[in-house]
Amino acid sequence: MLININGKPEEVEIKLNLVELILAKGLSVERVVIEHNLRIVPKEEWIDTRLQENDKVEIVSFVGGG
Amino acid sequence: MLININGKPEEVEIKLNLVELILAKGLSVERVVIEHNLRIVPKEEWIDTRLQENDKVEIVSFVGGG
Amino acid sequence: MLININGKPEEVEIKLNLVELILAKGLSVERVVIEHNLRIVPKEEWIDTRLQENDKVEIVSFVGGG
Amino acid sequence: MLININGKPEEVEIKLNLVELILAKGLSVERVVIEHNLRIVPKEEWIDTRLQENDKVEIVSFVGGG
Amino acid sequence: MEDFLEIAGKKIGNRLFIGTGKFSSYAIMKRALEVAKAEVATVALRRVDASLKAENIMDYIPQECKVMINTSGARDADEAVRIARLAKAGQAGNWIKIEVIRDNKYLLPDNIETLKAVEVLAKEGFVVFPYMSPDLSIARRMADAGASAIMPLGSPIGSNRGIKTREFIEIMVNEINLPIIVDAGLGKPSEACECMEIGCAAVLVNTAIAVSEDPVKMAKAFSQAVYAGRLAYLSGIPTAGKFASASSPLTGFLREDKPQGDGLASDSQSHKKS
Amino acid sequence: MEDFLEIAGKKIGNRLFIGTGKFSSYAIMKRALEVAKAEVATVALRRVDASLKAENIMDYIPQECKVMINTSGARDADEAVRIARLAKAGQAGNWIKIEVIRDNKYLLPDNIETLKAVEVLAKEGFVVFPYMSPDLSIARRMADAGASAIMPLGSPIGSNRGIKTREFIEIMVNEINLPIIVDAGLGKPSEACECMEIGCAAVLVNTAIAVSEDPVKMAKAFSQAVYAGRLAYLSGIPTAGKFASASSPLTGFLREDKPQGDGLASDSQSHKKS
Amino acid sequence: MEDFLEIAGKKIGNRLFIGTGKFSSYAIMKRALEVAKAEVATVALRRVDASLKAENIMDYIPQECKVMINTSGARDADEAVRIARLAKAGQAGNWIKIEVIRDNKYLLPDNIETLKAVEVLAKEGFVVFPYMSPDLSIARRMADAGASAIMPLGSPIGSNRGIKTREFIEIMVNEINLPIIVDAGLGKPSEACECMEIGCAAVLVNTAIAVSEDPVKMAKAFSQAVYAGRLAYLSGIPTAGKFASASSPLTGFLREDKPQGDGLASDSQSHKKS
Amino acid sequence: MEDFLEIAGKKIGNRLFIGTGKFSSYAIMKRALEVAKAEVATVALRRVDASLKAENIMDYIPQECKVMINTSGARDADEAVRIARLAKAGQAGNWIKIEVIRDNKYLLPDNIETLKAVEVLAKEGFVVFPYMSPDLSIARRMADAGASAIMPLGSPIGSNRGIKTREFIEIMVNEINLPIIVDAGLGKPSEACECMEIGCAAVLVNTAIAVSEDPVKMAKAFSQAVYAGRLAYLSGIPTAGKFASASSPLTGFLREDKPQGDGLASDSQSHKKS
Repeated sequence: MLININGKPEEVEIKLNLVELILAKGLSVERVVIEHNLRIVPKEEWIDTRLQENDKVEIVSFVGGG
Repeated sequence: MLININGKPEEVEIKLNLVELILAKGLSVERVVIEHNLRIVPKEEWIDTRLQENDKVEIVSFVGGG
Repeated sequence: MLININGKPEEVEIKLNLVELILAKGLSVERVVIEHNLRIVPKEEWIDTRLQENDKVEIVSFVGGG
Repeated sequence: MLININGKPEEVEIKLNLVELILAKGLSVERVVIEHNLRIVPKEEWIDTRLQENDKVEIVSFVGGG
Repeated sequence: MEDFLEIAGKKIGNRLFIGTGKFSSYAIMKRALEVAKAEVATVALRRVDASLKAENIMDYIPQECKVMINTSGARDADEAVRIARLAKAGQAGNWIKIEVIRDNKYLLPDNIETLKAVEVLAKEGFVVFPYMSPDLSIARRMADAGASAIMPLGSPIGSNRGIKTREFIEIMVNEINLPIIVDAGLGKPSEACECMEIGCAAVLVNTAIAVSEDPVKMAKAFSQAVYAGRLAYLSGIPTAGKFASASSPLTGFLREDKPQGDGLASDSQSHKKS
Repeated sequence: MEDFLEIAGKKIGNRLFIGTGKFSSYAIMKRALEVAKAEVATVALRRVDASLKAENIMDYIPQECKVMINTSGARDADEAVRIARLAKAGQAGNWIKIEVIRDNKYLLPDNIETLKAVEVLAKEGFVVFPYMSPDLSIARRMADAGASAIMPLGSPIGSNRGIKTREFIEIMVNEINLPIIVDAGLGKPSEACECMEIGCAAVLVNTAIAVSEDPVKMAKAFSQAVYAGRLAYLSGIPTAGKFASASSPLTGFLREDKPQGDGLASDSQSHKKS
Repeated sequence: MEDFLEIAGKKIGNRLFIGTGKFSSYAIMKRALEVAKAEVATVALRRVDASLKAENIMDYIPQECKVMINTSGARDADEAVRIARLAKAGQAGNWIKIEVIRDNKYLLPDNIETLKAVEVLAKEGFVVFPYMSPDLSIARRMADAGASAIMPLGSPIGSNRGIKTREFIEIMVNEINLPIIVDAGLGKPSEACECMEIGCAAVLVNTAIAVSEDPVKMAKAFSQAVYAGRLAYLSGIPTAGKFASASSPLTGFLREDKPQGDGLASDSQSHKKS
Repeated sequence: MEDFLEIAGKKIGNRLFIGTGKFSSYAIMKRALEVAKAEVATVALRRVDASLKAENIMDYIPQECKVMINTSGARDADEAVRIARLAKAGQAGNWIKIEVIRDNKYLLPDNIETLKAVEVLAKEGFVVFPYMSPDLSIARRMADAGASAIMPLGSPIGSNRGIKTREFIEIMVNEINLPIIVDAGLGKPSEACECMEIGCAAVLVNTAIAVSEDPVKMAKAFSQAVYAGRLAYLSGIPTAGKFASASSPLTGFLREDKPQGDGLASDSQSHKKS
């Protein structure tokens, strides 16, 4: 299933939920924020949020900046 | 008849036209521009433009400025 | 006897020594330095230094300065 | 005969006078000034001024400067 | 030398624009414009005041001098537009310096209302010169909206403080493809000259000329200085260096060679830090 | 306008003095002097170098331009005196810029040796122009010793850094009863203009003209700027203020009166600090 | 001394805000924040990059240090709003530095889009700090729109050029009833100190600390300088004068009286211009 | 951090030297010295005035604070030498700031007489600190004559005008192998900080502290600022650049890719000059 993550197309397993997505990418659940189809998803909803073909996902985190 | 000239109420003769107004005020027709009730009046229409009670008239001219 | 103290003529008792001069002027022996006829006089010599007519004495001390 | 010209030793003919020196060096008489053994030599004396062994000669002229 | 600033088809040779306010008389103002050979002069528009002098300022502007009406007094875009239209009706042409000010103390322009006025007036065919606080981003929008030139301020109007916005004016000169004309605050010819050296297309000066002891001479001084700065810009200004660089030759010195260790080099060496 | 700088009986109209070093050719230098209408030019003296061009620089100095020989290369008073005497013997006249430098990096003058040379040369009848680090106390001694003018530096020779000594040059202008001529470091016409505005009698420029891309045009630019600065000085420069001061009239605005509490005044009030 | 800057209920003692970008490691950044005793630090938000270090910057911000998220990367108001909301969802709190930039070369902010973002975010309850080009008129609108402080730039981000906008920042300090925090361009502690002396409420520094040879020591230097400037502002800074004013007493000099006409007074007199 | 300025065997940690003139009382002066933790303070010497306060200033100088006597009032080298010898006889130690002034208006030092006094006093074993107009050449002679440090002025005494001689002080810092201590004219902590950033060894401040509204707080402010400037100097100050340099990362932006020709790059392109 093809979805768009951080501006790039990516092939993922069908019906992946957001927690699974983060773990699959080797990221830490604690330090990222997810926007799913332009809607920010609260962490408690991640497990119930399943991805669909062509979904747009943004995964962001904090970095040094001035 | 009371009209408003340059922001101040002023008593003028009834049915005065704009040329008469300018001359009555001792001004030079050549160097002023008239706005009558927020509409700029071309000089050729002045003679046919008669003032009504409560009209607003702006008479402006050029001065030194930076 | 007339001597010159700090640039001004002043009448003092004959044969005054420097300690007596300082005390007579109500000054503190500890905080002043004396130059007698252009020679700086060490404190231990004050008592033996007697003034003569027309001597020049400078009595200086420290003050705030930048 | 060895003389010193402008800080450098130079071999010249014996009893050369200053006019001859300048011409020998391909210089223009008009545009140079000569100091001979630290004395400035007026142009009219050049022809009578004969160089001796070890003389010091400075030949200078004007150049652009700020 | 052919060097013109061309705006809306007019070729302008003299890059000193002069404001006509504050002169002690129109006659002196006229003389200043003439002596400076000004080609652009700003004029304001006001309600007539019957008690004031009957002279018409337009009679004192030399023929060859283009008039630019400012919208001084306007506190928002609507008022500026209204003034511009009245000026045009008054045969003053369509060159408008847009000046929208809500601040009474520093007379700093309102960039947002100014931009709105640019949008309206440029569409109506006016040749618009927005007077603004230096701001690259809004200047770009002014350009997109149809401004014919940008007039950033050097310092507050009439303050004579010079070009306190230099860094940002330089950026505008480099980035905006319109003439940059420094307006307001220039107090001395050297400051006007400096504006031209950094590549401004022109400067507008009023107070420093009008209130000097000899306005006619001062107008000439500014005019010469602006020309000098323009010439320098066109001549290629060498950059400044940290160290000195001799202007006279470094060889051929008339001096006795001194034994080593005794001369200048070692001397100064001994004072250098290790 | 009659405005001359008079030194040793010579009336000088153009207050830009030009140094002749570093030009790519004497022909270009000549053209620069001509176009700038220079009335004083500095020249150096060096040991002849047979390998160099046979041209005589004196042939390239316009007739009406006074030559001033500098003592560049001198490291002490004796060497400066020697150069001055040679220059005079070479028919270069008796105007001497005394330049004594022991510092190779910043080319800063040695005020004490310079003062000694002034004492000797003034007595011998030379018209001496000491080049010096700005120092009021030593400038006073230069005056007492017979200097005809004082030439403080603006910044290191050839650095093009401008007038970094401004405060002290202003003090010298106010306190010394001799012409103050800023020499060295001026990199742009605006800086030369500024020197004149603060009351300097003249400036001497070399590097900034000679090494620009177009030395002839740049010479003209400096000349115009110096003239502009002088004019401004004579016209009475208004002082700078902290606040703005409108250049257009503050009455007669074309605007509707707004109900109180709704207008600008209260608006801006609400942002002012209590 | 009790001297706090209070914003949105938080009392801030240290008026040096530190940006966390460009440090060679988070460990060094942490040490700099600690040594400077920073109480506010800015942080950015970016798409995760799996290839990068797994460290969480938030673990390196000291507990007592308030985090302010910047919207760097935003090119318009919508993007800034989006970043602010994501930051809040990421538990980074609601302090947002609004930074909207469309200019890649000078990184100058877009004041108009920034103002739009202020309007939206202030209504949503964010504590907003707009980063802007100094402009009094737009700063007033920022205040009306609910900004908690105004962050005018000193010079372009990371340029280390100092406070090139000084005149306009002083005007903002005087006219806007919000804390003025100079952000961007400060390259040296003396410049940060100067900002505080003219009455700014705080400064934000990043590049000058992060890229110095010893960022920890430099953070301390800036912190001390900001404190010094604040103290000076509170102590009443004497104004500068034109002339000298002796710091040692002017009486009681130890000197022989000299006959008139021979002393200093007449000496210096003789050099004064008539 | 171990960072001492060592002069004549004394290790000085606090590089702010404080002058004791002009304070409203010795008690306030003492408090200022204490709060600033001053380690060097200057004091003057005058003829006693029986009518004045009987307090001894020496009782108000903290124990750990080294006293340096200035020769204020001296108009030539002889008078300065006389004052120095009297000070020594008065148990004030042998640290002498040589100050020789003949100019009453700007209080500018006489470098030549000062140099003579340095020669005499250094031979007599005094630790001498000549106060001078910035002049590299004479400073070198001061060093050769045995000065322990050089004290160039920033601007006229008590003028609070700051460091108007910056270029020349930087040159002295680079070229003279002695501590350079800026004395006179510093009006604000930021200026003292700047002196330290360019490598000065210390600064001496009097008027700006003594005449501020709160001298004790101001003394602390200067002390902190001097320390900050020294820290910055030791940390390696990054140089200023012409352009901006982002402090937040330039990758990982949260934004939709826009079709080419529509984005920022081309936008800004369209405004760039061809």
